[in-house]
Amino acid sequence: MKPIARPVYLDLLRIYLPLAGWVSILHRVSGALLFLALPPGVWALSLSLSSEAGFLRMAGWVTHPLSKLLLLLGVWAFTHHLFAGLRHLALDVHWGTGLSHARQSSLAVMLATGLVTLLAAWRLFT
Amino acid sequence: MKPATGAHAGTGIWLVQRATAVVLAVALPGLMAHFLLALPVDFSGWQGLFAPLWVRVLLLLTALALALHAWVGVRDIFMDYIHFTGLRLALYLAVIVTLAGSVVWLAAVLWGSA
Amino acid sequence: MKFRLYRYSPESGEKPHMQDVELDIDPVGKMLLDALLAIKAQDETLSLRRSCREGVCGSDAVNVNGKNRLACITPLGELKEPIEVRPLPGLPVIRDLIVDMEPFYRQYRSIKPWLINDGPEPEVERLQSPEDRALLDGAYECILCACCTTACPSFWWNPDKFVGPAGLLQAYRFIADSRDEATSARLDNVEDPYRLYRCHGIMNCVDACPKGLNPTEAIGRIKSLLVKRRV
Amino acid sequence: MNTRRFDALIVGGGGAGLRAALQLARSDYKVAVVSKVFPTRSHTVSAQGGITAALANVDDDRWEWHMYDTVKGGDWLGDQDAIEFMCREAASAVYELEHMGLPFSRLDNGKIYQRPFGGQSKHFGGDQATRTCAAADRTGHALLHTLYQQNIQHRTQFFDEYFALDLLRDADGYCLGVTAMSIETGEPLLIEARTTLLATGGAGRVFWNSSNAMINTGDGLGMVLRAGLPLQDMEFWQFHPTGIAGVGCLITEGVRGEGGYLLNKHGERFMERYAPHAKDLAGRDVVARAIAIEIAEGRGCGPRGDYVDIKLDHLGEKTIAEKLPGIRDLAIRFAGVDPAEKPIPVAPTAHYMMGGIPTNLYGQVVAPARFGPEEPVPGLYAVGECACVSVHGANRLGGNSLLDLIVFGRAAGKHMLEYLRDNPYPRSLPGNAAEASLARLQRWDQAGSERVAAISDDLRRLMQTHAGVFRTDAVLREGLEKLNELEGRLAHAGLQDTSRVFNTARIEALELENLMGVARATLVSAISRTESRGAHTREDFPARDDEHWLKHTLYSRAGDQVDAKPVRLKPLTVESIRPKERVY
Repeated sequence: MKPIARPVYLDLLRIYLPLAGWVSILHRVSGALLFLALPPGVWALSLSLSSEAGFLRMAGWVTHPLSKLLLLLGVWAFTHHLFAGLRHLALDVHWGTGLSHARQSSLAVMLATGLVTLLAAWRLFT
Repeated sequence: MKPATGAHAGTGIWLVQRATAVVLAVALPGLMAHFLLALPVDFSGWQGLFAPLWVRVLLLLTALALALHAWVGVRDIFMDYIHFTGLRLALYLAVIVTLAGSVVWLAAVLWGSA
Repeated sequence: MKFRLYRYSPESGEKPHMQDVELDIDPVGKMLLDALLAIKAQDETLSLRRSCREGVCGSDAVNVNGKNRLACITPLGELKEPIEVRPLPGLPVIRDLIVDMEPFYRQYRSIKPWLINDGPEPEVERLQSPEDRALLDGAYECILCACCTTACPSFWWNPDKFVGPAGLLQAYRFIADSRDEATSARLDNVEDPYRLYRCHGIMNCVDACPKGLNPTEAIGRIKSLLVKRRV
Repeated sequence: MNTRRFDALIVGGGGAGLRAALQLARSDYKVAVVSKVFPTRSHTVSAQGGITAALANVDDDRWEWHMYDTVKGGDWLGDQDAIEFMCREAASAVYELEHMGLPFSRLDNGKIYQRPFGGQSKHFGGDQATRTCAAADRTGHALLHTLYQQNIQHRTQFFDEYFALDLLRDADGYCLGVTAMSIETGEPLLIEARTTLLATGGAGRVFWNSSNAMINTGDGLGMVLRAGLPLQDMEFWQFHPTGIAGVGCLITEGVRGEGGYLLNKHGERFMERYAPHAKDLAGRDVVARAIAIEIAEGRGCGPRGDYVDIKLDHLGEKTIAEKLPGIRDLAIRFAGVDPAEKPIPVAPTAHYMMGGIPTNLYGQVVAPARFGPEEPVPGLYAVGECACVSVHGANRLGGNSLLDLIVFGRAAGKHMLEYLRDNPYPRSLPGNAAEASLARLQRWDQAGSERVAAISDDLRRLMQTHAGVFRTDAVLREGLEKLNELEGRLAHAGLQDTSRVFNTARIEALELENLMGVARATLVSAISRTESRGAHTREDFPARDDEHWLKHTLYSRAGDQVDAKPVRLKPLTVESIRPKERVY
């Protein structure tokens, strides 16, 4: 009398994700974003280096609030990926692998990323 | 079911990810400083920033490291979430094409514009 | 106190649902298991596993307000109401709070969790220095409750391929044992993009372990040994 | 009805069952283990302090001294041939566990760490010995996991979460397997085996205040009683002196072994009055009675004066972290005190059943039959807490329980191999063999006015009040009358939940039936024994009476009959240890 299909409880919105888990999933999200930004990035570079006109068009776009927002997202993604990545490298050499240290380093990554992103926002929008 | 023994693989690529991470962690902030400190510039100034050979070589090497790093990372994402082998392989191919294409494109841009 | 309990009975034909329960209980000095058993005394259709009720047998792991915990050592007073109790995430639910642990056990068995030493057995004990024995601390105490493994996203996505934190911790327990001679074979057994390298250092396992063990640390040690072996 | 066939069947996945299963699995025979919980959830996992064997790693030691201590600890009720066997086999059985990978704590010279435990002496009653081998304070956990691991290596067939119902026997009395029920599906299953071993553990859950896991419901004892076989020495229940007050979780004797001691509300180290020599490391029954007296005479601690304190902060943080980490955990969780700073409140808690299914030292179940009281029931074995070999006599020494499991688990496994060689062909099962079991299962499909949970609670309270540390004829008889009432209520009990899949209510009902049998056996046996010996303390018969009571009781369900059989005072190879007054 094997029940056919058993339900699986996996409600990601209800399951608690510790801070280290947030750092980790955001590391993945930011990495994916950076990957997706790669071809547009090369394209933008190629445009800006192609001619005076292309450069000016680029420079014009960059001042648009929407692209500033995209830029800010890029700053966040890069910073988070960098800091979280450094944290992972430390864990790989067995630094700060204890639970309390891991929590502290996660908090540090989040705070540092937030700070850099805020600075970038201030620089971009004022 | 997969037999419960390892494929004797995975360590190499894991190491590649770590090694490229170290390279990127050093090179990317350096390169960014190089460009951002010079901003804002006009077109010729902008072009000038890319003129030195070492900048272009460094950029290209960093891009290579980035491509390898991204390959491992994106592959990990697909291994985690995409369980249909055919689709996963197709996505792998797309990622490889994207990354290789981007690097080649970048090389063309850098050397074409010089 | 207010509770919300995950209820599912395969015989009812209904989908899983949450049941609101009010229980008159003084939380002082009581554990969540006491409350669940009190609820069961009122409504015996509520099913859960339990045995030692002191946190050493690993039967009563459940998801409480989002966290995987052992009901018997979770103080009732600490929990925010309504106390939501659900089965462990990512494993098939047999009924109510009872999950099918077989995917978890299968991974445990896959790491060959027994000491391998084909040398002649001495008449007395094999000697082991206190320092070598200390390497097992934090690795042998696992109670197989599955709190860690079912808190691990990598296990959720690949339960049939990823050994999971508990299994890898056990693998390390034998790798670290100075009496075990199969280190190389054990490393071979886990060196795999899925079996070992699905661990991304998320560390949910460390947060979840009710015994305060650190599977991530053990997995890191395994990776270091693999790297050392390669270079 | 589904049927599975094996050469050997083990009922129970704790230390004893797994040790026996391993012996069989290493041979070519097909062996199955039926366990109502996943094996590592068995109660062996809770054992803390250690396993006693005279390895002499720390201090001079000999198995003969261990034997003396065990005989004395059991107040001369233990069978000396079995005790000699256990103490002599102890070292090799422990070394074997070490070879299997058990992570024992170590001494600086790399040998197995040993700690002093209660009731241990050198030179036959001399100075304190240091004899209990330990893996920190998680020895049972380490042992159980090691044995389970060995069994998976040797491909033992496990029936996890199957509840054993009844023994299958033929007209000649041969045991041919058991009926069981898959807890997951509710389906009955017939498991045929040429030889069957019961390793179902204790029944401490028959008491309100108990150190035991919730699964310790005497299922094997119920099966044996229903098969018309007797239980031995069921009046002897050990109350562990140091359970966390109000909770029951154990604070290992190892705490006192490492140097902890008990205090009453005046801060007095009262054990010095009760056991001037051994003090806090006297036999468990002695310490438990002392605590009970301190509490009864108003010297207990706390607002209600219902516990005493055990102090260990003077051992220092390092010793506690290295040797007693689990205890610290338990104390913080359940008593809210960090033992590195403050004493832990403790009180006696029902802990261990010295009695059980009578066996000889090969683990064969014995029963009075045509030729005498010690006739083996063919094909049927029992080991561990459910069995009564009897090595613990009237009171078990700490550290001897894990030893009992592995020594007699191994011995039974070996003997079962011989039995299989001598009985190569399966006997045929009578057609109606499973009928009684099926009827018992179906009985719980009927509606009823009484609730199982309520009867269970009343039973535990009854036993706590009427069969506790101190007993009298009147109290016991009143308990028996109340038990009769409870049995009447049980007949009218029904389940609200009649589902099949993982119906734990049904399992609890079946467990209650087993506990009822255990309670009856305990009360009736306790009424019959008109003396005080070991853990059985009769206020109306305060003295030990060797003239009339140097014998085991044998309780049979039919007519609540209590028979007696002599204690085997003659060891195998050494001289008998003659009874004398037991002082510590």
